[in-house]
Amino acid sequence: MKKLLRLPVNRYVDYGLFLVLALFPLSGSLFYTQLIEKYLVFLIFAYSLDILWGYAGLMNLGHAVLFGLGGYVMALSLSARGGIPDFMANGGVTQMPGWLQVLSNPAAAVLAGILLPALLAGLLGRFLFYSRVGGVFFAVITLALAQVFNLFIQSQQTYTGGFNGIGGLPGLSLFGNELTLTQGYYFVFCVVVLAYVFCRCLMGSRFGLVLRGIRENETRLEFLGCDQARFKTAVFAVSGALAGLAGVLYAPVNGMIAPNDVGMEFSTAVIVWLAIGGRGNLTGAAVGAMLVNVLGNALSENFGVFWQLLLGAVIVAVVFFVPDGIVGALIRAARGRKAGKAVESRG
Amino acid sequence: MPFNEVNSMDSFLALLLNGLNSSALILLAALGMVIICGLMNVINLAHGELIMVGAYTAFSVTQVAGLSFAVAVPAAFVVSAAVGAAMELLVIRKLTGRPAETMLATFGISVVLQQVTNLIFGAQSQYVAIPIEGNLSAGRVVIPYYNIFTILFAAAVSAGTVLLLKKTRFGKRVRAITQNRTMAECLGINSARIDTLTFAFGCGLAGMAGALAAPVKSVSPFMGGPYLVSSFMTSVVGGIASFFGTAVGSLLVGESTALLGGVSNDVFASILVFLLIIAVIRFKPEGLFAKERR
Amino acid sequence: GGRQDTAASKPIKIGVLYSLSGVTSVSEKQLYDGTKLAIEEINRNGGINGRKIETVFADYASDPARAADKARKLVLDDKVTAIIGTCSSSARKAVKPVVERYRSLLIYPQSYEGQEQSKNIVYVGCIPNQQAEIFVNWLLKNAGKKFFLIGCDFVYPKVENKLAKTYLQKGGGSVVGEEYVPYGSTDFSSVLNKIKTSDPDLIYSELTGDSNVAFYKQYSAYGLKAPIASLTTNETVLKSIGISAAKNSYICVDYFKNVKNPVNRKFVETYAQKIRDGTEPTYAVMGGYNGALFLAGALKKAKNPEDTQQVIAAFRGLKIDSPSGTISIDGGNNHTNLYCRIGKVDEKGEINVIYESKNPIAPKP
Amino acid sequence: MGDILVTEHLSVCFSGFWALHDVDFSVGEGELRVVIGPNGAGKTTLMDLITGRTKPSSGKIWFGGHDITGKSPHEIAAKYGIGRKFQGPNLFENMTAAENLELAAAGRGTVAGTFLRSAPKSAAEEADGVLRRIGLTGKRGLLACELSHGERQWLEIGMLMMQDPKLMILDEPTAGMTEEETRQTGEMIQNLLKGRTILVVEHDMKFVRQVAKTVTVLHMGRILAQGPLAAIENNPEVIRVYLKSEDKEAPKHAGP
Amino acid sequence: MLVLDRVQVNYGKSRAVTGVSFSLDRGRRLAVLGRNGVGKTTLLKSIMGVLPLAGGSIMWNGRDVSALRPHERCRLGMAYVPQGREILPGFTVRGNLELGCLAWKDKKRAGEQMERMLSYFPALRENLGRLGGLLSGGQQQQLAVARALMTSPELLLLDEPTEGIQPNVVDAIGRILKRICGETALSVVLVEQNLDFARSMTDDFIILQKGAVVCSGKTETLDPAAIKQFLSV
Ligand SMILES: Nc1ncnc2c1ncn2[C@@H]1O[C@H](COP(=O)(O)OP(=O)(O)OP(=O)(O)O)[C@@H](O)[C@H]1O
Ligand SMILES: Nc1ncnc2c1ncn2[C@@H]1O[C@H](COP(=O)(O)OP(=O)(O)OP(=O)(O)O)[C@@H](O)[C@H]1O
Ligand SMILES: [Mg+2]
Ligand SMILES: [Mg+2]
Repeated sequence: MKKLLRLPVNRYVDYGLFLVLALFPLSGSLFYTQLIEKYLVFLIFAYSLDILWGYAGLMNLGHAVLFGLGGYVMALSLSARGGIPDFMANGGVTQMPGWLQVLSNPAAAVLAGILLPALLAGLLGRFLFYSRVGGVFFAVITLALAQVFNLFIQSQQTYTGGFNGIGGLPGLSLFGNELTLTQGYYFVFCVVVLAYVFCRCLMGSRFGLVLRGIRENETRLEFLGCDQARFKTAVFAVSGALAGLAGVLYAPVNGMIAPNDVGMEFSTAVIVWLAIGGRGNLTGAAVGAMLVNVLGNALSENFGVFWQLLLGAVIVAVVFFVPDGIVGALIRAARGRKAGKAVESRG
Repeated sequence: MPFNEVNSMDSFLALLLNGLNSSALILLAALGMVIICGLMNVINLAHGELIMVGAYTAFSVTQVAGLSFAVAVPAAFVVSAAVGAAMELLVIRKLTGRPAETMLATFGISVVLQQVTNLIFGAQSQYVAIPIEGNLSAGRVVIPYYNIFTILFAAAVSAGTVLLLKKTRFGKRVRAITQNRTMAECLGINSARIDTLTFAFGCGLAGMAGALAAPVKSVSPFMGGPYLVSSFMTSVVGGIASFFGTAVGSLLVGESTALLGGVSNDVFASILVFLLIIAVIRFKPEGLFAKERR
Repeated sequence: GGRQDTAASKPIKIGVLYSLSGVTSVSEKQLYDGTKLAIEEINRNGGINGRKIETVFADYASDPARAADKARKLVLDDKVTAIIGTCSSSARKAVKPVVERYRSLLIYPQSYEGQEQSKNIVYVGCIPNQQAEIFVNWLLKNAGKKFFLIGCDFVYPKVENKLAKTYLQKGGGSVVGEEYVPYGSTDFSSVLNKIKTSDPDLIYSELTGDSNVAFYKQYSAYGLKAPIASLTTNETVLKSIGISAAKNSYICVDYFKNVKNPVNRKFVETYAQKIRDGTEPTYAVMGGYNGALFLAGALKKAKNPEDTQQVIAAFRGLKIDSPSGTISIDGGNNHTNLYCRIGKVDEKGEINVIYESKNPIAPKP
Repeated sequence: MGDILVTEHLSVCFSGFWALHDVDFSVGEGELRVVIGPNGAGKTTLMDLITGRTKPSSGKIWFGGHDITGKSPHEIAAKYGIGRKFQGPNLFENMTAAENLELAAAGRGTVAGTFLRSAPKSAAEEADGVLRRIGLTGKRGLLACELSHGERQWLEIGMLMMQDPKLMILDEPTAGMTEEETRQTGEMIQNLLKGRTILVVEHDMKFVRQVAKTVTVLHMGRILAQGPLAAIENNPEVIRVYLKSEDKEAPKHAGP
Repeated sequence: MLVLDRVQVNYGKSRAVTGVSFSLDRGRRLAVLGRNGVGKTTLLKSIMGVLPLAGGSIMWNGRDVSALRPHERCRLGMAYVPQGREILPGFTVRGNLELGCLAWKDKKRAGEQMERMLSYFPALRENLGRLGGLLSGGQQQQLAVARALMTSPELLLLDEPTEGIQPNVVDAIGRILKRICGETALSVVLVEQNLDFARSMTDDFIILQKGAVVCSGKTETLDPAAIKQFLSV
């Protein structure tokens, strides 16, 4: 009990959020349950960026590439269930390519959807971090990557459905049985909780400490015998795997995937979630992702044309009044009360 | 990917000239970015929208008010600079020393600017007449007079900017603040005022780029995105605080897009150019023309 | 009187799904205006057998995934009988599984690349065989044989150009170049160079949005003379391009403002009165308008206008008097029999209709 | 005892400027060596070369019999055991004092090795011990950027203790400390000497007198003199370029 | 004349300077002594205006400057040599020096001033064209002192100016400062750990502890007991 009381504030927020999410399907609204299910997937995606940006300080402006890679792998797999998918047939493909046959095995697709983004991130990290590309330069490269990936997806119509994306995908299924909406929701919810626990443990370990060291002063860390490039590559790969996992879930949950989901726009969207929620504490990522999406959905209905204007204004206001994000501000307030104690956001 | 052959010296020359024109527009757009990003360490994601503001100013001045394009260009500078100054005074200033937050704030501002423009003018693209018609043609090589004007204009503006920053007291103050704000203040420099001026100047340049692009590109609320990306890339490839680097960077991006587009297609060319940029940064992690550091 | 909230006087709910924000908002605003005009008109004229149509609007901000969300909301939460909306193929494809799964109905008002059919979607816009085939043949006869094909890099232009090539082959024309630019690209220097080199008689274009506008402008600045023939340009786009760059170009769609018939005359008047933003009716406006008219017709025809299945059945062979002529839904494929018209831009920037098909053309998706 | 650190013909050139020129420098195992020399003589540069921060233009560096020329900093620190305190404090500004210390020992070894839930208990205890020794126990939860200059210097030394290297390099460790603290630092350094080699760069001659036996003097990128402290202090060249000003009117330097 | 009246400075909610008062006459030199972390730097920064006051006031030449920004105080004749040098790394040595007199219209006077500084600090003359950020620590420290003097200040705030400087240059700096003080009635506030240097340089001293003055007087009378009590651990 005492231990529970001594927890940092943001943990309460985490637990509260999970509680609400766990109970949500009881509300009985089919539409909103499905919507929130999708946002649950976004939570994983937000976590994956938080360990990269919030902890290690690596701002990835093309994070959706990793998400999209997972998503496209899964979408291809799902769409290949019933033989050659439409877009391929229209492109003149008459025989199912070998790799697609492999992918049509769901287990293989899940594995590939997680490992390919991890591999891409790992290779990119290996390629960049060892030559000390960092800061704005990392941001620009990832931005360029998002553009390349987007163009690539759009230009390979035959294999990716091009601009229209891959749609009409079947929903989540487990061992061959299609899940009902509620089952699917709880399945995704469990994966989110697992991802959360994984991230929290990882960031609480010495690995997390080193990452924050990298964010603060990476050169100093090198003179303490730490190979910062290796750590950065590792966290990039882990983040890639998580983002890939989110993508893998997204394809069946959303029923479709399109270039919109992999380009700059979606990448900036995650950044905005983290900015509004707060970064470097996992909680902010979750709160930001939920808040922005739920509000975005609600506002777009009630405010028509004005809702994007409002979103822009809200971003400015949040940055302005609570620069550490909502959760950051909360932690700071709590810290003000019991000053001097080491705090979650830093630890 | 199949490559077409460039079948003659003529068309090669034409490609080069086209590339030069693209480079000039990129350079104009990137200059403001270099000033704001390189000198103030602010990553301004609303850069594209300031270009848009300039383009809309050109539209309002020439089509609505019916004045000449020669008025539109300085007007675009003034209007964008005013928007920039307002941004700096109201938002950026309060976020000094927090680069990530500043960036996010500018992102928010970019969305606001887009939507406000959308509300005022509508989403459809607006017409701005080309001020100088006609073109110079020699054999296969065609170059519109307006392109020549753009190239010269870009060169002149860059030269002016470099002179302003390298030779004048204003420039020295700006650079001093960039490097150590507190210390610059202790040496008697009014950092607040200089910040506003610098930011406004950078934004003004962006606006001017917008005005120049308006007659040949489209003028719409969402036109800013591509400009942002290309200015961002260009300034980074050149080495963020280096004007010479930016010039080279824009030549690199403009020419390689034109040449690759010439021998292959535009989609493939853009992919290649992005990869090229990634490679440049990989092997020159601080940009092509970075300063030595200790 | 007392409350008359009986089933017979309760309004009928339909969903209207367009992006008034986001990158595709220009076209979608036109679709939206058309739909809005039609529904106002229907309600003014007594509605559906005395019942008003009530619209529930949703904005999907040009994001296909969001379009699917909103469609789900309209169907599940608002319980609309049918949805009219979406503009891009990607958004339609995103909504398709939703309406199919919940056995609902989507009226799709925009022209598109074809190759699709669904029991739950009614397609009101042109598909390639209603436009391109006639256009290409007409151009071959009247404008020249050597074509240069250009488009943005996505599905619609590629399909259109593929078809254009087959028609060209049949008609004895040739393709001297084919180029695609990234979606949204506005720098055409290398393309113009290629056009210059290949010396075509005609540019056949499916560029869209900003790319389209920038292309016309740069093309004319380079002093190139071959006329541009487009499937995507309309009255609104022409304004942004400007007369000097647009004159002498060809456009092929199913409807122009200058179509001569009494229904259209009245429509153009109403449009000018109601939509006071200086725009003119385009084929996109007409798509939105026709979609709503068809829907109203089907609602009237169905016994129970709230039973979506009956409404779907009622579409078969449905005929309306539209400003673009008397048009009808094809029996078999849920697409629409439409007129094909070719316009040429004159020195004053007006589109003169220089060709009109005698009868509506049957859709072959 | 043999020499643990040896440099051979070590030179480094920064765009035309020779900061070090043909330096043959060696330190015996278990020795405490002080390096002095005028500002800009190349002392910090020498330390940069040894720790891999700067790559030499020519020459070789040997440490414990291994060639470490051109190796990367983290390898030199982790594999060979060379630790360093920088001339200006160089800390993890937004992390607490305790975390700074923990980090000093955390990043070595494999990535996977750090995935464990937290550092071993011993490391935390060790950090507490070090905090006590450097007198920052009361400030363990303060962020490094909230410490005063002197406190930050102490924290740097603490990080070195945590790192526990074979060769410890201290670049001006007493800058900004009171005389009393300087004396303490001197004592602490002598305590730390047990089982390791230490290289100190300093300008404070009082401190140098306290700790030094052998002194190396650098001047304009070369070794000007080397030997026992007494000899160095009487070396006229060293006096001219470093210790005493030429100006005759120089006021008498009060002091012991 | 500089008068501090119960000056208080906070970092967030914690108070680093808790009420320091002293006055310094024209041409006088004051040493501020104290152990690490007692608030010396904080005090100096607040005099220059880099940190805002939480309470009290600062008068300079009869004018309340408490609310002025650093650049305004600079124009009123204050100059600051910060702890940690704070050289502008991307400016050459010459550029760094010129910044000191950027506001001057008179080119010739600026040139003379520059010449004077270079003769004081020959190490700078050798490195005139190199970037400030490339200099060694001690060279940067010399540059920081010279840069502050470039503004021809009436009040010089020095935060541990001898840190990292070779012994003979330390002597030289002391000599130069004295000379300038003699010539121009420059007042100096010196924060220093090097007691010998502080003694030789200043007329008066104050000792800080926990952000407050605990002892003050003439430097000559600075006795070993006080040193032991307040400056040793
Ligand atoms: N990275 C670098 N680039 C250019 N010049 C450098 C670099 N590092 C050092 N120098 C130059 O080398 C010379 C020696 O510098 P170093 O820092 O080694 O001196 P030092 O002996 O440590 O002096 P101090 O006692 O003042 O710290 C200086 O003139 C400096 O400008
Ligand atoms: N930015 C800051 N935020 C919070 N606290 C700070 C900050 N800077 C300094 N402090 C605290 O204020 C106190 C006084 O610091 P200050 O730097 O003024 O000390 P000092 O007397 O100059 O010490 P030193 O001799 O070590 O330079 C210290 O305890 C320090 O922890
Ligand atoms: Mg040094
Ligand atoms: Mg201090």
